[in-house]
Amino acid sequence: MSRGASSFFRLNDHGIDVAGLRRALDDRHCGAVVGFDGIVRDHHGGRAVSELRYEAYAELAEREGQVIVEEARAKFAVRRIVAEHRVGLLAIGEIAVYVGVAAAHRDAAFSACRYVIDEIKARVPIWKHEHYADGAAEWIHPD
Amino acid sequence: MSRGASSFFRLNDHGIDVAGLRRALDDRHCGAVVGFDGIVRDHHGGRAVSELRYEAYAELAEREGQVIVEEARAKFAVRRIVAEHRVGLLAIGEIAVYVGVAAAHRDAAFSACRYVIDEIKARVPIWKHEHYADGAAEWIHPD
Amino acid sequence: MQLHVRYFASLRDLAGRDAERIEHAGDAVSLYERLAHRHGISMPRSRVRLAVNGAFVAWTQTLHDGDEVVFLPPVSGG
Amino acid sequence: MQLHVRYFASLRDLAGRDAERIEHAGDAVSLYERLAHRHGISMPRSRVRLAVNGAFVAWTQTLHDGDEVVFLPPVSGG
Repeated sequence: MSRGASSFFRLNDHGIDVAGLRRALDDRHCGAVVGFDGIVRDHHGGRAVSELRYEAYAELAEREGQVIVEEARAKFAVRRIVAEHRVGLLAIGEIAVYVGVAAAHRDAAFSACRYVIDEIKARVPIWKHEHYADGAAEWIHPD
Repeated sequence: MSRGASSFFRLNDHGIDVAGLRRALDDRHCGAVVGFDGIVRDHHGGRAVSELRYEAYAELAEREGQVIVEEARAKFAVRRIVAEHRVGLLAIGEIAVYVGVAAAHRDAAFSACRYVIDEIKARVPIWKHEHYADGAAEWIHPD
Repeated sequence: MQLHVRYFASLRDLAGRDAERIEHAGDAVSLYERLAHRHGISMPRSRVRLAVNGAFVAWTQTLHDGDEVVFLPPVSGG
Repeated sequence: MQLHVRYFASLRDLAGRDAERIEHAGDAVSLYERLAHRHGISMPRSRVRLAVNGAFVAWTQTLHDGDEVVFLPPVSGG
């Protein structure tokens, strides 16, 4: 298996298996794994949220996500990065995104995990459609 | 249950159940969970490591670990922190320490997780006895 | 030239469709202005990114017959 | 006064025991020097932290009869 094959970003339309992704990070040379779970909260901007829908421009999202993962591997001394982002309808408490990083040392693992989630949020063409408890719904397009 | 009861540091002499600890972080108000796994590596300082033993001054370790968790809860906008550290004999690849933090937002979750693991490593009376592939063994007492 | 335009998120809701084929002779800027006017899209172009054939490109990118053109409103994944 | 001294990690290996009871009239500094000499502990006191009755304390802490005294070499958890 090539070095790159152990790191990836991909979309997920059925449910993120954090335990399975975590196993993909196992590596005898790694002393540190940092994982980030982004979870659907029950509120946003003071409004009660009932559920979310994520929509992606899939081809570009997976391409851009993979670019971000490769950037992080170039910038930080890490061995493996796995990242998945949900699309479709999500309930409160469901995992919307997972980023896991394995590295020899924790400093690089923390930095790379933070980099990947920050860049995903800033650059990957995925949009959140929030459904509120009062029946309204809104696309989130941050300024 | 008091607010404090959902956050803890404790020693573990049998095996860290990351999935179970992760479930203890579930909280409808939290959008971010950051987890750190410290794992027994197969090498240290250029030497091949075969296994490790962690020894703790248990009473003080648990007290100091709890102090660190409470410091992090005071410094950062987080809701729950769970941390466990193994004692006893560990094989390569076993989890030596887990720190999980749940927060409304990722910035606080990353900062608190990093704070807790850094302070555990600096302050909690736990010592690593490294066993090397060549049969030697050494207590690690960092400068 | 004929272009294949795809819409996502709020722009899809406003356009009332996922995609459309359109004959267009100008550049991407004039295409956005034309389609924004047609579909009542008020989002200023400064907030929109352009993708052509599945890659981010600058608004100065020359369009070609058969291109897939996507106007991307600000993203909100994570 | 009688003190209960406990040892951990390399200090335990050098002392050849987990703990011992000792009669001592002085302070924690003189106790460490005395026990380091007895057990061949070469670690300078500047690298050692002191705990009394399960809490970190300064080396100037006054000891009392029955205290549990622990000399903590640099820690290496995590």
